[in-house]
Amino acid sequence: MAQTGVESAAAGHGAEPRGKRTEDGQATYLVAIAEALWEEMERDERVFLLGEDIGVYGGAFKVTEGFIERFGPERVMDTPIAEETIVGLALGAAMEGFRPVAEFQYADFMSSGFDEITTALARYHYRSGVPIPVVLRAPSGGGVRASSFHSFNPEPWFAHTPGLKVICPAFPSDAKGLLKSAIRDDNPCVFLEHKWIYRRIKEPVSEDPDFLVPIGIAKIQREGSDVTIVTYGMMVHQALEAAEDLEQKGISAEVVDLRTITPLDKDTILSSVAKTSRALVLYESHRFLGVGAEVGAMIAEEGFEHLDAPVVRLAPPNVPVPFSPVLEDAYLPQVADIEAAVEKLAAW
Amino acid sequence: MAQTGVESAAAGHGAEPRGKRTEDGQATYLVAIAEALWEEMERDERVFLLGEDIGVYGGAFKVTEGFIERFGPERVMDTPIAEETIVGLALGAAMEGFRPVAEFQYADFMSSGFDEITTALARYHYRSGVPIPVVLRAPSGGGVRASSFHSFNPEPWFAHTPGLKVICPAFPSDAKGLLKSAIRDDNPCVFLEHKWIYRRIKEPVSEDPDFLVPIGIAKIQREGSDVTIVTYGMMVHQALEAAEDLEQKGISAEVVDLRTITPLDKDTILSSVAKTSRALVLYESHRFLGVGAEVGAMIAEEGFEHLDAPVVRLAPPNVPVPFSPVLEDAYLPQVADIEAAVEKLAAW
Amino acid sequence: MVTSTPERARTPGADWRVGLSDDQLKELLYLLKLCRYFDERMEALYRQGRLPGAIYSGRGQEGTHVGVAYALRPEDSLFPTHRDLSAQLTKGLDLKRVMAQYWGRIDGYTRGRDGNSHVGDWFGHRTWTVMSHLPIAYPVACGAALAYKRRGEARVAMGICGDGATSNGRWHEALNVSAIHQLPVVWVVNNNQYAYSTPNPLEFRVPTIAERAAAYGMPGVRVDAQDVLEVYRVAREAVERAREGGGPTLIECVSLRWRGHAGHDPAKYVPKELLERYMREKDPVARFASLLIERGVVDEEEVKRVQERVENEFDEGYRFAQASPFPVPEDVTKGLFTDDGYWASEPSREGGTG
Amino acid sequence: MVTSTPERARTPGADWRVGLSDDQLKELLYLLKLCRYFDERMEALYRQGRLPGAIYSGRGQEGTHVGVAYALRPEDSLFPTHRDLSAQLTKGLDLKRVMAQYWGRIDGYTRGRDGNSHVGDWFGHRTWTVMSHLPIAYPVACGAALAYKRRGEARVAMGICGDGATSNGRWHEALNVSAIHQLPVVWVVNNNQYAYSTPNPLEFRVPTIAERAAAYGMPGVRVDAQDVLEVYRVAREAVERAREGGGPTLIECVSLRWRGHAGHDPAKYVPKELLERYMREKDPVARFASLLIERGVVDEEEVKRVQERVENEFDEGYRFAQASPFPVPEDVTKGLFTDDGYWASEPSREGGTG
Ligand SMILES: Cc1ncc(C[n+]2csc(CCOP(=O)(O)OP(=O)(O)O)c2C)c(N)n1
Ligand SMILES: Cc1ncc(C[n+]2csc(CCOP(=O)(O)OP(=O)(O)O)c2C)c(N)n1
Ligand SMILES: [Mg+2]
Ligand SMILES: [Mg+2]
Repeated sequence: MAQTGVESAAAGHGAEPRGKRTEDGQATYLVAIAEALWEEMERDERVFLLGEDIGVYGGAFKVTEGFIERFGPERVMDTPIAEETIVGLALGAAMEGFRPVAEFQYADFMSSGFDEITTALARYHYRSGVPIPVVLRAPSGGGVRASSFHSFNPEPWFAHTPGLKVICPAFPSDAKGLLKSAIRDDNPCVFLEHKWIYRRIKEPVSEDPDFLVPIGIAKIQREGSDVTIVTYGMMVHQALEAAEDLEQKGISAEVVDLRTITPLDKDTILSSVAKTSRALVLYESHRFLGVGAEVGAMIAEEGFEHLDAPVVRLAPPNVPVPFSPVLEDAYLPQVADIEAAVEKLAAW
Repeated sequence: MAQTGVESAAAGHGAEPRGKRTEDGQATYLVAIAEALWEEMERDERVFLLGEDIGVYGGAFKVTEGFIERFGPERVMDTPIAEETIVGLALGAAMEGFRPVAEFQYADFMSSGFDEITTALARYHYRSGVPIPVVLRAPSGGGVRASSFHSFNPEPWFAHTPGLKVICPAFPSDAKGLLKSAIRDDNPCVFLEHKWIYRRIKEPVSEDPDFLVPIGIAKIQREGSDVTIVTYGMMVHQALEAAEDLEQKGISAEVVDLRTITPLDKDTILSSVAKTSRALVLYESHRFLGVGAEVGAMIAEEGFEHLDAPVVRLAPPNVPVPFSPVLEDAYLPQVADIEAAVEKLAAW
Repeated sequence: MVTSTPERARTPGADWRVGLSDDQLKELLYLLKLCRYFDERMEALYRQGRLPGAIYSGRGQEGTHVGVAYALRPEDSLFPTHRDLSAQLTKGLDLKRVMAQYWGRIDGYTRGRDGNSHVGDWFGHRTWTVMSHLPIAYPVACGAALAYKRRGEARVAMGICGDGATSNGRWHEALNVSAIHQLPVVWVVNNNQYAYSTPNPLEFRVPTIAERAAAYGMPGVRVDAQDVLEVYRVAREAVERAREGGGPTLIECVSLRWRGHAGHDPAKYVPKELLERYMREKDPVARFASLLIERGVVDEEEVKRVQERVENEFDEGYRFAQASPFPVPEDVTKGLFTDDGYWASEPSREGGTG
Repeated sequence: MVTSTPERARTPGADWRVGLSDDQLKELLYLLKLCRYFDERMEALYRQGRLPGAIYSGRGQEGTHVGVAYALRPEDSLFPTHRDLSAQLTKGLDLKRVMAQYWGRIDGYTRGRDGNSHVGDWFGHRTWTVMSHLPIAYPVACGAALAYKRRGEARVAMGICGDGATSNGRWHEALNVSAIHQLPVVWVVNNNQYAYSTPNPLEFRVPTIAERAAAYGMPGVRVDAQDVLEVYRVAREAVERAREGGGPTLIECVSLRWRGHAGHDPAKYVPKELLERYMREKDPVARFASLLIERGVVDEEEVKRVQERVENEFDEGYRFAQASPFPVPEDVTKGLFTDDGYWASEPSREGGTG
């Protein structure tokens, strides 16, 4: 697994083609996602893609490069800049038996299709019983110097919205297995890819066409006994780096990677906290009512008897993601911040 | 203060004109809001209203009845059904020195103007320094048999969005004083009126044209020593009813009414919890990542040493608000549920 | 843009019955009467405080609703709004289950989860379960039409919305995308001259909505909706064009909303003379009954029998709805996702507090 | 809809200089050259890895940007997008501060909070601080125009967006509302034939964008943007009409995006011949320089001097930007609301890690 620091410059702006696996069979997160799409399209002809510039161009991040050549413009459909209608197209086609996967060019623009997502897509099944097999994919998150409108984390909005499953993988294998599960799911899934991870993280990834990772199950990415770090997405990588450093200082941190935000895997979180008695909730969405607010409140309610210390949250402040490297670094939790927070918790 | 049970039938659908104060000078919540608008329009000619059917018709809930006659169609502007543009109109006019107050017909339709609210309105000042004195008013919340699309509580979405002040008053005086403060504030305020409260709650309300309630300060609506109930909006009234009953059973509940969601008044919450050592967080937005998630997590983090029991949350489940009375009653926390939760907490 | 000329169809030589058989004409009469009677009775119940929630009367617009929906085949899909219950009834919804919906009962199409005209029956009669946000189903209709086109099915999607909803951005997006991809969809605008209290001139600055079709590269037709046959004829032409791959059409049906926006609204903003003129001269139900009598398709007796049938059906529906149990409170959290199988199994009929 | 005929202005008798003085013509030349040079140099720096973030080249569209913005008075407001930096420079933005913005410095207009062309200067030159979401500033332009109308000020708002942004619902809403209320606003569509990789035929199914004006009840004009004078003339006419209470106009300026959507995009989807033809025959900067020489307003020497001036200004801007400090990290949470006074005071120039 390769990784570079969060402070490195913009890489998410789709500069290079997605490429292939490395010679030794490792896949980047981006390649793993492309494989999941490709395999599911091969397997099930009801699956099709739609979005802005995903066809001839291959998508802003080149995830669907080469797809239109293989599957044609009907199954790799370029749409106008009409996010409400992109979602509506997916929903209507799903009601008629297709299994659409819509790409948002950036997760930031999900606010432009917000009503169709949170009203139409999310609430239709509860009132009608009609299965809605729709996946909305979107590159989310910061750390790539892309500023306010290309760095957003919309997962709290959607996790609060009843009727959406919200998935935020941190590793290539999870991305592949979860995306395949989402495409096979009969319910609307919001699949948030992290653009900082796209080309930075690679690992060996299963080539089994039925390799699935179940939605709703967290994963302990590193075992530890002193403090539990509950996190997801890009922050998993910062947490693992911090845990490594902390090990040197004699502190053993367990890293729980949520992988899915809704449904939330309370059991894994609570068992870990039962073991360590201390929880740091680390997240990239704005602090106030970000994902960690739910996790923190849940631990305080359902894991109270295990706690030997406050449930500490570490997250960006409630301001738009700023551009200037100095500001973005001050905005995002850094490895050093994580270490400091864990040390403080461990010493409680 | 008059009040009827949450189970009574639809009253929010704008059936009657807003009317005047009662003979003894009491004002309903709705009248108090209308007074705030009227007074601020009299005081400052930069203030104007816009929204759907607010002019000749006087608004879906008749809040602005009689306004167009007094202030004319320019200052009481009827707009088409174009929520993105309603927000854009307000923002642009505010940038040019006006102080617009936009009405959403229902808070549910704020999702239809979501991008202009959360992207344009909320983030403009942080990147430009331009003051944005805009108020978005909207009737929110359930309990009136109005089902999924006329009962929503959007405050968690907006409280998570940096750059918006989110206000949810529970009483006529607070509604009046906070709305006047919001109109005088140089920043975007989301002012959520609760349609269940509109005509149900009345009290004596100040007639001082400069009567203001500061944004960001919670209020202890009832003092108590055993358990703190942190809540806001319609649930304040259920909490007060429960507290009354609990008193009979020898349990003393303190009711903290947040009044403002962002900025959140942590001090008042934490002092109360320091006193009672027990917190019930009660809220009407969906449980998962609803407002109480932030409050619960905050208490668990910053008030941990005071706690003698878990921070318990009581809120509707994560499903759309259902129509059938049986279902809506099962959905909304009832007074009996609150009492049960407090009793359990008190016995911890 | 074309403005349809209702009288044309009646000129000697032209087929006044636009190809419909006697049975079909009688079916139209039945539907018009059913929709009218339902509307009147439900409002009466609402006024008596015997109906929970809200009602949105479609009275005066039956020519639009019955006319356009009658042009669809069972396998075609319909995406209506709050105002368009009559179109759903025309498409075949079961009156009894619709009424159970109004009273929040388990036999309602939404199993008590929604009320009033926020109803639909996707797997049965292929109608969208109405949502309030305007016009949120327009983009969805594009998606259904896309599915038909992709699979080479000879099916059509129809979206209906009001004049007011045309001001919303989604309306533009959906029309535009449907034109680009030549989707088999028919866009109906029920121009009843008001959006709640807002009159047409505050919604748009062009004389007609139909002429906006040109901005998307599709045909636009404006039709006077007092004449159900003319509405039907225009809709059928559009539906068949779409079915044969000719792409979308925009149809503006002009009528007047006879009642308030919803049950509580006295609609004082509608000029009295305008309303009276429409009720007197442009009643689509009365006009059609007279026409059929005039043309000898039915006699007064038969019209009376249709009326009786309609009243009986209403009473039956009312009894059915009242007898239907409320949903079980514990089920409130079920069926959000397919995972728990709530919608795949018959709902429990016991335990509700009804 | 009107299609402007650029050559008309050149026919004998017509005023080829559309009322502009020599000084004004020279100013236009300077602006065109400045915008072109800035665009080229910034791209070079980006390619060398010396520029953080993204760049959105407006090359080939200077005729649009300079032409429309030059028609505005200082008190008029401009609501552009990512592609329209040249319009902002024409409106008067300080190149030095724009460059400080690109490098995330405290002297940038957003104090380092945003980069590249996501810039604006409301209180100075009355330009909107660009946001990405398309076309999010269109409704806001309505609001500014509403303010002018209400106060009886002879001011105008201008919104610019691309061809692709016209597919978005907000575009429709804003045009519609501006027409209903006859707001003093000018809508410019920079039709550079592509939205990222998406060509016009996948964005709309009508031959021109300008003809859509009819759907809103406003005039529409299509103009070939190779000719900055003709763009200016058309824009000035629209601006003055708006200023005099004549309501909004839609102007479609047709050009081609010479470069990729952003710095990383090689734009292989643009046919090579098309691009070459535009670069050869429709370069608005070269054409205008030739015209002024041909008409004797400037000579080759003077054109060279303008070029030198532009290059010096760029170098000066570059040095200024590099010397400008980064913002102070602790300030990241400041200035979200007016309450802390962050924007009302001069920013700290010390403590940033730059
Ligand atoms: C996006 C949105 N905003 C506001 C409303 C509230 N609302 C419900 S119906 C209505 C008027 C609709 O007018 P029109 O489209 O003409 O339909 P009609 O009711 O006349 O059939 C309004 C404003 C809504 N449903 N959706
Ligand atoms: C609502 C929204 N969706 C997607 C994007 C991503 N995006 C940025 S520029 C662009 C293409 C814009 O095309 P056009 O409007 O023609 O402007 P141009 O870049 O050609 O000037 C897209 C899709 C966006 N900015 N906003
Ligand atoms: Mg209408
Ligand atoms: Mg373009």
